[in-house]
Amino acid sequence: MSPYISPLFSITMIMSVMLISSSGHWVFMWLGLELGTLAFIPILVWWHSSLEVEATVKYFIVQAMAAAVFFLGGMVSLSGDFMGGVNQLMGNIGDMMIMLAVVTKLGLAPFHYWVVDVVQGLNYIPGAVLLTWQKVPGLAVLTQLATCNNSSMLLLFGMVSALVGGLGGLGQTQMRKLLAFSSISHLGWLVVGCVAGSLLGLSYFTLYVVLSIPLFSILHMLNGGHLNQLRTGLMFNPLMSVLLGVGFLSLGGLPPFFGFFGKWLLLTHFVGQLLLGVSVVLITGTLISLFYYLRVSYLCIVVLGPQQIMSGLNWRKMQLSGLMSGLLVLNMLGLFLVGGASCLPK
Amino acid sequence: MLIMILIFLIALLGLGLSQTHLLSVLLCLEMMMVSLYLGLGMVSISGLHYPLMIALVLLTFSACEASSGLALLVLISRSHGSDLLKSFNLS
Amino acid sequence: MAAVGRLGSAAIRSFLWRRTALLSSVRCLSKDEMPGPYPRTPEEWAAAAKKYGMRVEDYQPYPDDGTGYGDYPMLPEEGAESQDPWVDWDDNWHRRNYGDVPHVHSDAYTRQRVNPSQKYVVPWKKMIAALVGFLGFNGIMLYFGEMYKHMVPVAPKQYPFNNLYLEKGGDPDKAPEEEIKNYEFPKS
Amino acid sequence: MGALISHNYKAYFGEVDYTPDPESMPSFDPNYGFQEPREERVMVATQKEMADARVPMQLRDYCAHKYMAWMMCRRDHMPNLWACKHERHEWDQCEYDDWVHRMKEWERERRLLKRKQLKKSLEGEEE
Amino acid sequence: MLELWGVLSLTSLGVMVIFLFSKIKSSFAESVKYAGYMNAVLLSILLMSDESEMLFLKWEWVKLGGYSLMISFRFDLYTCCFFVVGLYVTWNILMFSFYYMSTDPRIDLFCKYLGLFLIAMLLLVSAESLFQLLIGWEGVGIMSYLLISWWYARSDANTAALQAIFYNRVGDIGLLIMLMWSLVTLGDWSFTGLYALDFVNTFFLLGVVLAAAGKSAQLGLHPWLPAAMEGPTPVSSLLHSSTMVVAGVFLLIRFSPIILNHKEIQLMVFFLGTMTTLFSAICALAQNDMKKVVAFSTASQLGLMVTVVAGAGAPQLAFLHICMHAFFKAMLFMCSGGFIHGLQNEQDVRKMGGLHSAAPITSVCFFIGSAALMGVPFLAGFFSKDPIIEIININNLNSWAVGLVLIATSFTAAYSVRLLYFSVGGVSRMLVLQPMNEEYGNLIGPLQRLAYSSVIAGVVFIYFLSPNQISCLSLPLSLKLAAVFVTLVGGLIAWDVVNLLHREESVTNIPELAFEAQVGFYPLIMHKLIPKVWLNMGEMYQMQVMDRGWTELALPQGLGGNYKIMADNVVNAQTSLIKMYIAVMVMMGGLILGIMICL
Repeated sequence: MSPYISPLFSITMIMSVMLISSSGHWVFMWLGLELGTLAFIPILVWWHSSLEVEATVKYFIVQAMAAAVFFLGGMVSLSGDFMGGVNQLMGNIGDMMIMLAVVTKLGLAPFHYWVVDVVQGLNYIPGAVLLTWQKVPGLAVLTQLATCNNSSMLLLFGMVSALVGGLGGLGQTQMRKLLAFSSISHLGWLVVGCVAGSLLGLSYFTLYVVLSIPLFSILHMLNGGHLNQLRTGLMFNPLMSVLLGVGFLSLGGLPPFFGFFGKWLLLTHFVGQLLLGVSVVLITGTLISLFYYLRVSYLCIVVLGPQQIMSGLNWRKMQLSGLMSGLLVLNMLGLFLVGGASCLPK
Repeated sequence: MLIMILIFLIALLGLGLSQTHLLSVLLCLEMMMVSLYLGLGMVSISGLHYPLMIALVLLTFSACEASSGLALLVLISRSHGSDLLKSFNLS
Repeated sequence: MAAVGRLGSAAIRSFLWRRTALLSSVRCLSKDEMPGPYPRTPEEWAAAAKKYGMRVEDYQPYPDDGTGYGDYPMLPEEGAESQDPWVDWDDNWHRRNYGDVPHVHSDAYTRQRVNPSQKYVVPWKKMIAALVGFLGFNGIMLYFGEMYKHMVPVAPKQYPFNNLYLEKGGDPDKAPEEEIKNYEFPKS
Repeated sequence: MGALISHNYKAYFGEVDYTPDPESMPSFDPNYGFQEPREERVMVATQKEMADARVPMQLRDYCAHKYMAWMMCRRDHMPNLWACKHERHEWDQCEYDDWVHRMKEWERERRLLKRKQLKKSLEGEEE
Repeated sequence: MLELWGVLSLTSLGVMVIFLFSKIKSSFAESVKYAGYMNAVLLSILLMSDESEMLFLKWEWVKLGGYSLMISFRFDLYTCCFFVVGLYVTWNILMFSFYYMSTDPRIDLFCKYLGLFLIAMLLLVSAESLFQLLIGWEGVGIMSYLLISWWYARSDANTAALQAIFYNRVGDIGLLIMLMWSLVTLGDWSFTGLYALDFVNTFFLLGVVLAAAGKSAQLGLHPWLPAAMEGPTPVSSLLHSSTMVVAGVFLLIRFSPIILNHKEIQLMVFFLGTMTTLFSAICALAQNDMKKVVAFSTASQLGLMVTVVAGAGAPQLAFLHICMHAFFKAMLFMCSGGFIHGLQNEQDVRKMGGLHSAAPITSVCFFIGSAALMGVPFLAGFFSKDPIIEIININNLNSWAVGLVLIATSFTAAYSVRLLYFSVGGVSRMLVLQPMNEEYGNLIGPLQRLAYSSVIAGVVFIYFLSPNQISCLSLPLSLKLAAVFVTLVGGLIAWDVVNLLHREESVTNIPELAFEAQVGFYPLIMHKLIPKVWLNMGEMYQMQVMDRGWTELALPQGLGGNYKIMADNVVNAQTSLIKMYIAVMVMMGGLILGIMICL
């Protein structure tokens, strides 16, 4: 596909997000969601490889179904509001349907199956867009929907996704699947954060984006689809590999890094709002997920792969490394900011 | 209204349970969209008029969706050689 | 930034080279030399005894009570310090020969550390009895001594001003409870 | 030393009944058994004087004025302390007298206790 | 004027610290000497002056919230006297160590360690707040560790140093208890604040007792003191005379106004002191190592000091005994160091004998020191020990404790006489051709100086220091002579002990003497039997409960296995068939909606 057309799609995606966040009516939200999906599909099939096409088909089916359910939910609630003959129950069911549709679009836990397959089929850059930017519309809807009626359900989804994200990644050797599970786990935190306070969810989402974009970029550069391929990273491209390991540690939420402070920020608020059981489940899920983060970090930082005499450093890719290391250093420095923010009065 | 919801649900179940071809999946999606369109019409019959405008929007977007779905159908039959859903298991 | 990255990778790389050299010097026991599971049948018993170079009748593993020693033989508890120093040992410092099966706790039973087989002239029970007896006897006697105090045949010392009421921190506004007066003896 | 041992022996074995208890010592009326009322012991130094001279608490007894005099002498003749041997001796003598006084008090108490017990036993015999 | 005095005294300390960095090893010793002289002059000025006997120098150091940490020094009679005594003794010990350690390649460092040791002790003594006390206290502890393990290649020295630091750590817990308690309840660490309290906390006082017992090697925490003999002799000399061990007694003296208000704690300290003095005296009776006898005599004297602080309520006497003890104990150690050095590091008294002809000056000094230790009239020890015995005799105290103190005093004479008999007197039992020689200025000089002071220090101190407690001059003759009498009895006992020990068998083989020779079996039981019990128990729990239980069965195999099953379920759901996904999602959504409707 011609690269000159990509601005069209990206601008459309940005437009869709702006549409959603500025709209107050479900039809425009639906509109924004559809717009985002339709604009993203050409980007997904950029290289026309069979894996990509398959992933795009899966993504399309799920998103279209979710959009239809979304519209149905909206219509049900509309008719409930309007007709009044259908009782109040219908209105609740409409809200619920909308929520389920959005949850499906986001890929939260019981509806998460498509995320893993789609991410596995994609390259790292579209995958990163899928796991970060494409979440914004859904989250924008979700924050507006997180009313008292649905909040307990959302909390449940959040807990289940933290657990599923942790458990699913345990045996994974595919880097992209692992990242997908990691994103599911983080999404659990994020949704609970949205319920606890929309600003919390937003800040945690920002943190996740800041953490994962460099990771995806580095992985794109190292071109490691399998965990085994990371072992040689330390020899070929040591700085990048170490930064990758540190980034994964940060993603896992180990204390000196940025990721920990996001989780800490959320946890202080959860505990402040007496969401104790939820916090325990979230922490358990994260603890399980820490296993595979540590495994990746171990492969990146500690294990020295087989060496060849002639293999030197791959200096050609070092131009971008400045940016990446800058971002990761920013991660590390950001901990002061977040640490300070968590000390602010709530 | 309820009949419309029933049609939607049948389409949804058809989508989930008994499909072998991507084409029929697309057909089910189209059926869902059409049922929604019908539903909008019913709502507007009840005296509310702005859903009619929404119906236009819905129609436009369902057409877009259907066209991109068909494009994907072409792509996948070119890359996989068929449109059987069971063969979509490369990843 | 690129320069920083280059420097950083060079530093990490040099560190890694040194560490690989360190790691390669570690030697492990082979699989056959490691202790195996607890021998159940007589054949396993005999095989285990052979593995440790012992006769079957001498070989006695630790009881299988969960301590996890497996088939390691239960050797007599002898510290290196009480071994004969005049024997021509292969290893004179540790006082053991090549191929001797070491005790499970042989790292603790070296010279200058624990010696479980040390012989004492006075047995332990006597030692404890002596120490506890000394302390206990004196403690009991101190208790009795507190009952029967050392008695000096003099009256308590007399102090003026109501036994120094003010000086000992009494309340100046309140009078002492009873006025204490001390009297002379008449001169004979 | 031998005297002490004998005293201890008497206190706990020989004369248990009429050995005074040092904790509650003057248990009789001070003038009991005297023809004329006893004179009160004279304290020369005043409280303010002792406080100003910072006499240690244990030494603020009936010899405090002599102690203060000795201390004054010490201060005046500091390197040559032999000059104060007279004052020192006076203070020592006073403390010695105080000790004797304490012994006398003890003996008086002991004898009065013994007499009390004797009287009690005589009464018991009469009955 | 007195402020000037305090500042000058501290300045002398500062000059010492500066000379600590000097390359020339003798310059530090000289600085210690002149600091001692200067402090002596200052002390005499203090005694002559009519002004207050107490002086505080205070600077605000840190201000934390409402609490300000002060650097404050307390210069009263105790501090001043101790400065003089400590500096004088340390100067002599430094000179002695030039002789004793002359072949040591690191003698400069050694002298610096000794100097730091002294400075830490002087800081401790002049501290006015508990925090400064802590600095001095820990400084003394760490320097003792470094000095005892000076010959670190010897495992015995390492063990001894570790013992010292461990036992002192137990005592330090007491000091930390004091610090924490006073910070929490009082918000202040100064002594004046603590003295002004109108209530006394048992917890705080238990901390005081624990700290003092750990530092001063009272019974229960005593084994490090004889073990510390593994260090070089100058170290033992400094450790036992003017630094380290008297720190605990000094702490008790500082807190005696509080302790004497609390009957139970007072009784406890009294019993602790008496038991220590008796126990150490008994242990000293049968030791064959020359330095160990002296070490146990130190422990015994420390017990006596503690006894008199708490029992008789006369901290002044305890302080007097500290000063006197510093002189003759330093000299005793230096004499034994001279003997040991001359006999090619032979410490066993059974292999000495007849040294009076080989080393006459050292022998004479040894005799003077022992006599002063025994309390022979009109030597230094007499002037402090005799009042102690008397004041214990004329108070209505625990009769058994009084008896114990008297017995221990007689034992002092017994082991001193025995030591003298074995080393100085009798026939020579040493190896032939020992190059025994005492013609070293650095050996003879310090010995003579300390010998003179051992003779006259008592008179001088009694002469110049005003009495703060009831004079004991007015006693019956029998009581007056009690101390001398028991000393004589002890000396007679010594002959018997000598006869008993003068056999060919090893002392440990005589069962009735094993208790004494094996130091009451205390180190054996405490360092071998009890750790063995604990280690066996630890092995059982570590092997069975931890290794095989928690870290294997429960967590990796139990919990980990469960997680594996769950992870398998989650991953097996990823069939990669979009039809299945949609079916599951639709059913899940229907289920959730159904639940919502039913609810």
